[in-house]
Amino acid sequence: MIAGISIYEILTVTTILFFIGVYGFITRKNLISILMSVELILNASVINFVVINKYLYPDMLQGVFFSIFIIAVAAAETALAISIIINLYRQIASVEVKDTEIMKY
Amino acid sequence: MDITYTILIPLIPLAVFLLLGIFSQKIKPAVSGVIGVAGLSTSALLSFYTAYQYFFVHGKVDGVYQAIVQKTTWMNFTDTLKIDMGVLIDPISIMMLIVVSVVSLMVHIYSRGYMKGDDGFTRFFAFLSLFSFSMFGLVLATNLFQIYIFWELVGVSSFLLIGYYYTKPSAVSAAKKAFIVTRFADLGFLIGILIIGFYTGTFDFETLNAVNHETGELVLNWASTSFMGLSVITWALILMFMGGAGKSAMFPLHIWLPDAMEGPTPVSALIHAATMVVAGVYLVARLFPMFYFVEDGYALNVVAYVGAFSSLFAAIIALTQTDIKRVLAFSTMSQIGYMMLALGVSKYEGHDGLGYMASMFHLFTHAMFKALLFLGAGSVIHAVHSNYLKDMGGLRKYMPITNITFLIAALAIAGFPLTSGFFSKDEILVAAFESNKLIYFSGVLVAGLTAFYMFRLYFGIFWGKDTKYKHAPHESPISMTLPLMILALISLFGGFIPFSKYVSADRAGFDAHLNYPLAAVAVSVGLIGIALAWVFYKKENNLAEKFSNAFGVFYKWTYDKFYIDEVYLFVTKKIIFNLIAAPIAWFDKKYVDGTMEGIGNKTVVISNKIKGMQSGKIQDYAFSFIAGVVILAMVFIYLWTN
Amino acid sequence: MDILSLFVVVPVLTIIALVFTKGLKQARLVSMVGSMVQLGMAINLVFAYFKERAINDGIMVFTKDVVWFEQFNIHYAIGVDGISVALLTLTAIVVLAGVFISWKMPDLPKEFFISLLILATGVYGFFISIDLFTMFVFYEIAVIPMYLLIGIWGSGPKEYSAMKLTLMLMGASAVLLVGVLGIYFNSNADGGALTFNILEIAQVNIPIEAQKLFFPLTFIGFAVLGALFPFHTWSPDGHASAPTAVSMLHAGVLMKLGGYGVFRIAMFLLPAGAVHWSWFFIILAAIGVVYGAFGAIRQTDLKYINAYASVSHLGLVLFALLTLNKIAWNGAIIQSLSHGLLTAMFFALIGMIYGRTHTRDINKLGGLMKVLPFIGAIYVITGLAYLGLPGFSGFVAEMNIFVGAFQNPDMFHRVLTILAVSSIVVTAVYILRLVGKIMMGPLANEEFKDLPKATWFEKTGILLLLIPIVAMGVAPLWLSDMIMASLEPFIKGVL
Amino acid sequence: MEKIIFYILALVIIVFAIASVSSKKMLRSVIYLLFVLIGISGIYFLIDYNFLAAIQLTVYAGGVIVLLIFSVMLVHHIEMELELAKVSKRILVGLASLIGLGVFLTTIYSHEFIVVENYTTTTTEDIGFGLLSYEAGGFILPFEVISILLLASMIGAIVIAKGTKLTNKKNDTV
Repeated sequence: MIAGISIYEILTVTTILFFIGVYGFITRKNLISILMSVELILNASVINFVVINKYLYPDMLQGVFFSIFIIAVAAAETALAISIIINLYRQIASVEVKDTEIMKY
Repeated sequence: MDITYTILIPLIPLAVFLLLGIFSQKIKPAVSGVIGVAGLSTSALLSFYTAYQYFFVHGKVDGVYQAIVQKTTWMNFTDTLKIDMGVLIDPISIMMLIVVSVVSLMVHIYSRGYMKGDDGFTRFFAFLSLFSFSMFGLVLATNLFQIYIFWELVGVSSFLLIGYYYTKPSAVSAAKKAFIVTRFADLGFLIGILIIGFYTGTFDFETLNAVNHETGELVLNWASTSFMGLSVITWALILMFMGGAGKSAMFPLHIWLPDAMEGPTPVSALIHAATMVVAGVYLVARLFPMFYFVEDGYALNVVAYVGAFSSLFAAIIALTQTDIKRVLAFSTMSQIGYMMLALGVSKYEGHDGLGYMASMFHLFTHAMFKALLFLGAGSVIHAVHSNYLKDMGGLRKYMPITNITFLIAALAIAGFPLTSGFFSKDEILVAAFESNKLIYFSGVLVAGLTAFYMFRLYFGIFWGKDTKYKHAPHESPISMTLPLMILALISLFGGFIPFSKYVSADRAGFDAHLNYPLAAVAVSVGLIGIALAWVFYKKENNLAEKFSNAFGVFYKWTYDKFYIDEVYLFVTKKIIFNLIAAPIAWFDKKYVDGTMEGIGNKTVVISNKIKGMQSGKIQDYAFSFIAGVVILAMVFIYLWTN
Repeated sequence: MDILSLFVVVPVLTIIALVFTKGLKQARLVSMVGSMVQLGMAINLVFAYFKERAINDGIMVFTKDVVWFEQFNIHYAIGVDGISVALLTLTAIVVLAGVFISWKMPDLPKEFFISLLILATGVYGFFISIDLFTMFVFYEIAVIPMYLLIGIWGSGPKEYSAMKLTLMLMGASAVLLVGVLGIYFNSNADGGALTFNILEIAQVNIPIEAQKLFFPLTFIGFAVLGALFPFHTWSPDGHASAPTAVSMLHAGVLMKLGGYGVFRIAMFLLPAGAVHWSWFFIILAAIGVVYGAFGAIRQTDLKYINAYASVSHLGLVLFALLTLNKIAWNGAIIQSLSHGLLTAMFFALIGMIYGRTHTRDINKLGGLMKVLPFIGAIYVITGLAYLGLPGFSGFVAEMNIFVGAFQNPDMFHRVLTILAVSSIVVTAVYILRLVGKIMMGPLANEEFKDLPKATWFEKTGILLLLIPIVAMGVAPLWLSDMIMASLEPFIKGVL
Repeated sequence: MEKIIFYILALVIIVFAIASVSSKKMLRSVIYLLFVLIGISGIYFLIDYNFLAAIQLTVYAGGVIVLLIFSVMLVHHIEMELELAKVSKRILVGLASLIGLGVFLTTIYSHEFIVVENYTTTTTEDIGFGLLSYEAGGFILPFEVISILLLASMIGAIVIAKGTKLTNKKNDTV
């Protein structure tokens, strides 16, 4: 618990972060950038887990465990995503979203 | 009187037509000619037999010739309204039977010579038989619908025969024109029939024409519906007269007749001079009691004026034409106008019905001498291979029989005393004189003009300049001259038939006498015409040319037939084709189809738009998702807070 | 097997037999035999009908009723009256003629004949059904093969035309289905169960409001197939692209489904709706009559001319139906038959001409009478019959229609009637223009000099069509009596 | 004191997050992300989750960012500018995000959180026991599952990134 900082302020920050991630996810045109935006979203939610755990149920640790799991899954996801991106780059020499629409229709 | 056998009169030509038509490739031309002539001879004999039986043996009951009807139902509309097929024997139908069968037989015989060597010989005879069948059916019709049916059939036979030389574009377009113009007129006829059928509930001539002798009115009753000031029945009669005017080439529906001369000359003689073109006259005569009694003969006045005007109009045009067949065509139109005006001025009872009788009489004599004129012209054309006056002249030396017979016919049409035309024309003029002076004077003028142009023709062909011919013309074979001679005999002596005894409006018969003062006027006018023609055309001289130069514009107008054709051409080409049909086709393509297509295209566009939403881009989905979540959240918040 | 079900069974058997054939010769032989059996059955049916009618005065005879979907009370209910007997016979004739005309089908003959017979099956089924739903099913069966027939065996922009035709007809059936369901859900207005059976519905007094609502839907649904202005545009393109036999069958038979459906379903079941709406649709129909005729004047493609002529002539059918008058109805049915035969004949002839000259542009054709005397003569005869010459079926039909239409004495109907009557002149114009251009005149092209003459199968096909045309035209009484007797139940609802 | 640090951290996080999603240069964007992640770990430190902060630093700042940087280096030129979305789209999405933000914040602020005052420090030991406990509420099973997932994703990443030699010589020029 941070002295002098209410849960509202922290949640405000995470919400802002979350929506920045959303904005990035939708507007960016590069696969890696999209991935980064996903990281932002994930991080925002991780903070929420942690903060809510800390502020509301300090004698439990479930929030922390979930944050760890999320971080782990996020890392795995990032690794896989980047490998896919690299493979894609080898195939079509581009990581732009607009070039990856072959399977669209 | 049993008249069942009369059904054979039309059916024999029909059988001949089917025989020749179906086996046209297999039958030798000579054989088909014989079959055609034999078939028609039988019909002609039957017609004469019927005439004898009717007029002299059975027909007259209580001093009035009875109409004998035998019919069978052909189609039912309602319990009362139906179309019958059958035969109706009365004086005028018998007279028409005689006219049609005689002229048709003559033309059949003549054609065996005239058409010799033509590769459509069999087809020609088949069509002639078809025409004879239709024409017999028309004159024997018992009701309006039957007459309409055969009316259409003669129209189509006429179409086929005008277009007989179907490889010639001019013949094809003439045939087309004839059919379409008459078809347009028939539209009026049909509407007239429909009106009559609706308001009177019958198509039968006998019912329609029945006259109540006590009151002097039609027996028939109809709801006195009126339209634009006239009763509907008057309208119907005028519309039916429109049909008749189309067939009979009355102004302004006459334009097809001159062009119809593209057909072989025997056809012109049969169809476009003697028989089919008088169908309109026959129709009016057939419905004469209706015309006369409905609304004091308003419709009949229309007939009279149209007839008078047409006769004058055509006679003027005939003055300047150079194609001999066209001169004859306009002359036909003029003479039919005569018949129409005679009907128009006629009354009903006894001697007052002189016009009616004169009209029928003139129909009869005209058929004979006009057929003769055409066949004579055909003989000339056969000899010199040209239709134009400028290629002819001095032919009397080469073709004596044609010369004499043509002269007889020309005298007859000019009303030379004691020829057949003299009697019939005189009676028409008497009838007109007694009823309407204006029409009378126009009639007299036409008589003079007729004499003039006819002898212009005669002198132009057989006298005048001595043309140098490539091949010396020679007299036609016997098969062609024989009909000429027979018709010449009838034209000479046909006038002595006591016609008024047999044919009259009230079918009772009366005695007609020559009206000497009026006859003298007519004859002298005719003689003046002949004399003028003698002066102008007997010897080769340039009087005529000077004369026509003096009249300049007027001459040009008449030569171009008062530009009626051009007016029609303008209406059809410019208005119907370019102002109606073309915009409709355009409208159809552009708007009607465009709308339908537009609906289709819009669907594609919209579906493309929708397809665009399904873009396959996670980002777009995410956006929709987020937007959706936000909206839902807002909705829920709103719901919860309230 | 009852006499009517055979009409569906025989084509199906023929199709099954066709599946086992190899090559053109076997396929056409099988189809010919099948269609001949069909025609024989149709003729037999006519006689059987007269015999049955004498002892049975129900609206429909030879009825039979089998439930095939109980929940919704859908039956396989069949039965015929004079109208359907006449149309069945027409179908049999046109199908057989179509088989003869397709005697030399070069591509995929087996599949072609199979599609053709599927179409025929649908049409037969449609005419014998008296259950709305079953009828609708058969209707769809008849419409769908058109897409294949035009799309695969057609010419020109065939995919486009096939698509357009199918889409427009499908759109119409969607509207129609709504109408049919509307009727269905109102069929218990007097109490009792919901039913699709036409005869049962006819006894029910469907509420006036429902009739007013569903009549236009049902009417348009069928009338699109009957080429009602302004929904006719599928027909010119469809006809122009379709192969000959398909054009024949389509214009000759399939388009009749429209008029028949309008009559049998829309007007029979929703008489009050018909009375309420007739003024509106009759205007459309009358416009269609004149409009189609004028449209035909300007076309240069033989098939387009015919397609527009069909719009005009079928407009007359709808016009006659909407005058709500027995004579005109009689005329409408005869006109359906007559137009079916005539237009089939026209398309057959066009197919023959096209097959020989490889052009349908009338400006490139001319003087064919000399080289093709048989085809030329028949063409002229057909043309004359088409423009309503007495002695042929068209005249009988038109006169019935006109006399019937004239029975409505108000000014509105008078004007429309005269408008419709005037189409006979315009018809004469385009028919004669056509005949004059392509058959008469000098030979347009030296290459046409040695065109092959008509073959026996072509002649057979043509004569098959010509004989009934002439028979109807010369002796219309028996036919018109047969139809007239069947009109009684219809007239009751409307008057 | 914590208050100020928190505000600084929050400012850093938000500013660099915005910079990260709007920068045109790829590599810079990644670096901005790094700052965001470090800022987040700062927050963890602030609320006494030191272990979590360490993980955040090692896994994210250390692992993921390096991975990202490498991949960026592989597929991008340093100077390459990123293509941005259409202005209209950016505005639209931005608006939507703002609205969403508003909605979320109203929800958050309208909710009464029952905050428990505490300043306990969660030790690594606590976390270790919790994660590996067999008892009810223990997280041993998820822990094992996650470790298998990690292994699987590692193998998967290698397999995918290595790729079969799909690129034919001929197609290279394309």
